[in-house]
Amino acid sequence: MNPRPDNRGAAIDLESVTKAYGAFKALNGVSLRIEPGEFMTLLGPSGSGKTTTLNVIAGFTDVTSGKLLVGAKSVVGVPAHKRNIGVVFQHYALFPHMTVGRNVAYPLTLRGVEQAKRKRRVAEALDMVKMGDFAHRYPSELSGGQQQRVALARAIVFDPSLLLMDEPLGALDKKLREWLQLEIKRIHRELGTTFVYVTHDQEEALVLSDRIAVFNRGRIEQVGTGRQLYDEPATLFVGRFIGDSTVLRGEARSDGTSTALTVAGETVTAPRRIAGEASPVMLLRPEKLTIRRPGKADAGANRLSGTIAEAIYLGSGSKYEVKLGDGSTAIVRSPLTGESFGLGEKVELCFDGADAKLLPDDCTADTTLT
Amino acid sequence: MNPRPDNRGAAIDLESVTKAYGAFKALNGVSLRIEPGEFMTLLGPSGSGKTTTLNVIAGFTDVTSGKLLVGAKSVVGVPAHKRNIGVVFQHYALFPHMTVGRNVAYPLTLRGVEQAKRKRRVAEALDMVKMGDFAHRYPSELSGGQQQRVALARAIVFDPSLLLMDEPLGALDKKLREWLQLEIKRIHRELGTTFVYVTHDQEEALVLSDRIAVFNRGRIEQVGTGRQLYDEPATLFVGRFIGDSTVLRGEARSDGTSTALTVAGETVTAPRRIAGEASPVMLLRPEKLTIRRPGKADAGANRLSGTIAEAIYLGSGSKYEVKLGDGSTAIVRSPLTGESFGLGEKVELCFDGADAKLLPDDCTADTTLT
Amino acid sequence: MEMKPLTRLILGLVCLLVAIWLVAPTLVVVPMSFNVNKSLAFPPQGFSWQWYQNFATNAEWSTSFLNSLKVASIVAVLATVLGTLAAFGLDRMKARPANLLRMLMLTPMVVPGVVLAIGIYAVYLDAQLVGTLPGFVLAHTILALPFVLIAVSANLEVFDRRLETAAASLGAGALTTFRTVTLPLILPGILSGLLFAFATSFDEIVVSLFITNSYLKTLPVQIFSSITRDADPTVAAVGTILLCATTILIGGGMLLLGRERKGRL
Amino acid sequence: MEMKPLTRLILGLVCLLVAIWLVAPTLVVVPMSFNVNKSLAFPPQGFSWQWYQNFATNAEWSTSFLNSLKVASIVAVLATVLGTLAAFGLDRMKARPANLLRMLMLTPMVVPGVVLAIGIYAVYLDAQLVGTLPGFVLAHTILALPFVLIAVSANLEVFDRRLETAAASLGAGALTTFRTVTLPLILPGILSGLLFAFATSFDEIVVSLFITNSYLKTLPVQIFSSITRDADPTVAAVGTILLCATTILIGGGMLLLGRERKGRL
Repeated sequence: MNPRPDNRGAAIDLESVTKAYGAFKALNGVSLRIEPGEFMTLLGPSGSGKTTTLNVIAGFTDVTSGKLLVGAKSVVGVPAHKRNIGVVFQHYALFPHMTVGRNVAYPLTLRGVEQAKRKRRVAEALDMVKMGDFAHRYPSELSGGQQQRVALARAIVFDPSLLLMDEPLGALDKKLREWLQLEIKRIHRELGTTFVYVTHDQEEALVLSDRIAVFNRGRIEQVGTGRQLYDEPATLFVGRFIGDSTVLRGEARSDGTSTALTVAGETVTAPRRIAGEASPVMLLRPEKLTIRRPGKADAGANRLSGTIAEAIYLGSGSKYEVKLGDGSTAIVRSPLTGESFGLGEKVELCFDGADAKLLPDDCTADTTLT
Repeated sequence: MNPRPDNRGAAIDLESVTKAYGAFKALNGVSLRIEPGEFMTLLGPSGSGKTTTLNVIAGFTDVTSGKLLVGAKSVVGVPAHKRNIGVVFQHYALFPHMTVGRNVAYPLTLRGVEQAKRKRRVAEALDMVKMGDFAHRYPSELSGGQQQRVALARAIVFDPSLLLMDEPLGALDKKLREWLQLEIKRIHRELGTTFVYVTHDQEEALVLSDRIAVFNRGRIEQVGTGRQLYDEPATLFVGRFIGDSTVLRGEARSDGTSTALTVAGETVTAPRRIAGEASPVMLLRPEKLTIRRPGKADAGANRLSGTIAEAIYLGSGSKYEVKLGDGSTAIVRSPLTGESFGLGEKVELCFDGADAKLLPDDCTADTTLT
Repeated sequence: MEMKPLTRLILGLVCLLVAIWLVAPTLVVVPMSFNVNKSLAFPPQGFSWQWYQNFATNAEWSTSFLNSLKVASIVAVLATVLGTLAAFGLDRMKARPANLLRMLMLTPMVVPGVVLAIGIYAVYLDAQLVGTLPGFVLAHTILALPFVLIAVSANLEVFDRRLETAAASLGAGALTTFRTVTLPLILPGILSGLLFAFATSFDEIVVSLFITNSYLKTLPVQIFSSITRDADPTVAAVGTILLCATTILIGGGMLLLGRERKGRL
Repeated sequence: MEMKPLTRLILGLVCLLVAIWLVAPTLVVVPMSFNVNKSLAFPPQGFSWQWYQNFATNAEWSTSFLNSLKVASIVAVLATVLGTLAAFGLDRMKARPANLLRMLMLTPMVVPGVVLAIGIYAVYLDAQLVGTLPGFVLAHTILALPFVLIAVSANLEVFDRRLETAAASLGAGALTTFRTVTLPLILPGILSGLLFAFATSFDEIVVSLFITNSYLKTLPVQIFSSITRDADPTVAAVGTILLCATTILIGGGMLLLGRERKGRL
């Protein structure tokens, strides 16, 4: 990272922030420290509290209890228009009666910046989002991606030390989204401002963020880098929400150092145990599983027998869905160089017990599809 | 595949089909053979002619010239309601004033199927899409995914030998889309009917199809399995549309057996040449490129020097964007076990000349983003 | 972003006062119709049904009531049939001529009543339609038809024509598609147009005042002649009846137009 | 799915005939105003400006024209101010009371003109407002205010309140936000409400006929008294003027409401 030294981002501290609507708690004791200049993503399903957190930081929503510090100063009770925080909305929110140039100049006009300086800074901001040629257009003449870039320019032109983005790419199609993700990464590097980004798309979170806070039902389940969340999920919810995963459930027995799980008559072991009473499940990443034809396995490794239920060619590799003895489905990714298997073929799944994460079971982690 | 023997799908033949609107040719000499029971996907950007092709097969649009055979019989001039082809639309198109059950019974009622048999077949069709419990609901009481499943049941209940689907999952969110893709694959296997599926999403096409026809500006650029299109694209457009790719452009020299390309002063060679006058470009898949620190390369291999412009952690691996000497960007996927590189680091990209596809240049293949 | 409480309070009060002011003159009519004295003065004295009895027994009143009923019934049917056909035609036409024709058909709603009345009166003088049933029917249909057009068009606009394509793919020909898909879905619009058309004719007074004569009077015309003669509270009784009928008709029409079209008909 | 050509043709013809029928009585008025003979018979004879001259010189006509102008101007301002405030209040209110109040405020559009006229007449008898300027203004405002409410509400409905949130995030307080974002975006609705209100009052006849007397007549009332006296083509000239004025006002209002709000104001 290469931050502009004159404009380091602000740190943010949320301490036990709760926001209640009657009996419903949209936020239930959220604590989070965001470092100056960090790119922090708030990730979670809809209704998990991620947008409420953003609204609390922006000042659009009051907190019911808890502390909120921006740059070490409490901002509880400070109205939104006095917080000096840039916000980018999913719906662009450009003023339709003003040109692109006047939209971007708006926050500077409010701050009484003199005309020559205003002009220069508007041009700089538009150049940064590559919209320098569009200053005289009206928002309705621009595509969605262009409008969002203008909205971004408007949110950074007054040099806020903190930029909030609420699913800014949610309304755009996939190719454009991927390209703008890289643009946002670049702008974050060039500005050095603290970015707080809300999304429900785990891939987007992985691409963009320094760290990710995973929200679920008004609480933060885990905060960490993408790699930490993928490799060491703290809860089953995080493990299932980030990336593909296979969850093994069965009768569990633990001794001092290892845990054995019996899935439909076959027993697998992991060299660890979890604390507490909860019945443990094993979570496995698709790369950690290998498929082979039955009978060839060596005695020591963990194996489970199953049937190929779906084989999907993905260009860069293949993905298999394997139906296990207890009816659950395992997901395996295998490189193109490996063997290939046909639908309905009986196979064995092998994995190293050390690659299995032991987590307490949580039936709400499986999202229902309708 | 396990087709029901009493209901094999119909074959479809399009021969030089052209559809002109004034001077604009929506279809410009499209020829395509679809085998009985095949899952064929028509893939392409919007306006490429894929939906027009589907409308021509369904009978919603007349052809300007060319032949169209369904099950070896010409259907040119046959109105849509006499073709006996099932169609699933992106917008569901359920009748809002009828219950789910009456919607699905509609094509049977029109065909004078007697009540007892009608009831049984409606129940079967709804069971197949897992909507058996919803027969008495109205469409407005269902979610988008449920409505589309009902629409699917309605399109298969009268046993058409051909099912057309026009971006049926386009209006649904990602998780649901992925799940319904697998449901559609299952139903295709169970029915044995010919499926023709229109989409602009290359991943969806790879997941679903037996074969894919890639459309571009009213023509078919290539027909083949997903693997053929990924590994052996016939044109630069196909190579760029399916999967990630790096395109090397430069001064080319060919001798009888190999082609050398000079990119910003560095020369790479591929042991092949292309016919004709067109200036060749090299297309490389992200898995075929390896990154390493400069100076360690052995003399023989192809190398290009560049700078890491973006490093993206993807859970199952990492993706690097490397800025090359001529300003273009190479995309490299590397497994998590490999070395990692920092932003701005000088690196070398190596590849085996045999992995580079030589294709004629086509500047329209780069989609512009706005 | 919420408003300050004081701003909210003031705006709320303005709303309430305006609403009372706008409704008051309508509601004043009801108590007056039960007045004991033969006077239109407000507030009324006592309670009596006598003016309703007068309405029922006095030949002048009951004839004009029957006239209004007859005219409005014919107008409702005529306007609904023609208006529905026109709405269909406009829906399936190219956008440019359709917009022009639609504008022309809506003129009777925009043109001042007096201007329309002058024109109709002038034509009727020659055609000897003044004071005749066909005269009233033709004139009122001009005023009622735009309402049918609007109601049916509103329904056609939300009607998803892609449903017709879907029906074709399922095996339905053009006529079957119309009968099983299109008609059931736009029926609420047609029915509400019928109610609006009836109410429009039943309440019409401006044009009626110009083309009336002693042989044929509608109810609103009779009210006007009565009030210019003396302050007979029978007009209040008739007004109350008109008010109730209109409320039921227009209310029903609105309900039909606005209802979710998910249920069966 | 296209219709059969014959069906299209028949529907197209119906549309055309209906359109002609609905527009004809309005357009008849214009040629009649240039008639040479003192007769309202159609078709008119020759060409002359005499009835326009009569309108300009005859005190009875010009006084009533000035009266209409005076009443309509005051009504337009009053209805616009109150209607805009009310529309704002309803927009920022909870849905349930807002819907109730909105329904109440729209009653004057639905209630039959005669019923409203009876109510207003009865109240004015006591309050001695019959034939007075305040009487006309108050009565016409009742009829004009719903139009302002509808125009401004339509604009507020498409106004994206999230823009106010965005303005706040950029540093604008409540008043600045209203001045720089909200007001410019709903101004077209307010202006079109103003035009509708003016047109409504200027064209009003039913209530005016009830509350008029020989001291104060508006233009439409004068037309009615004139036509019941003799067939003076001056009414056609006045009708033409009313028609043009209304077309301009309502057309302008529609344009303002419908225009894309992308350009500057």
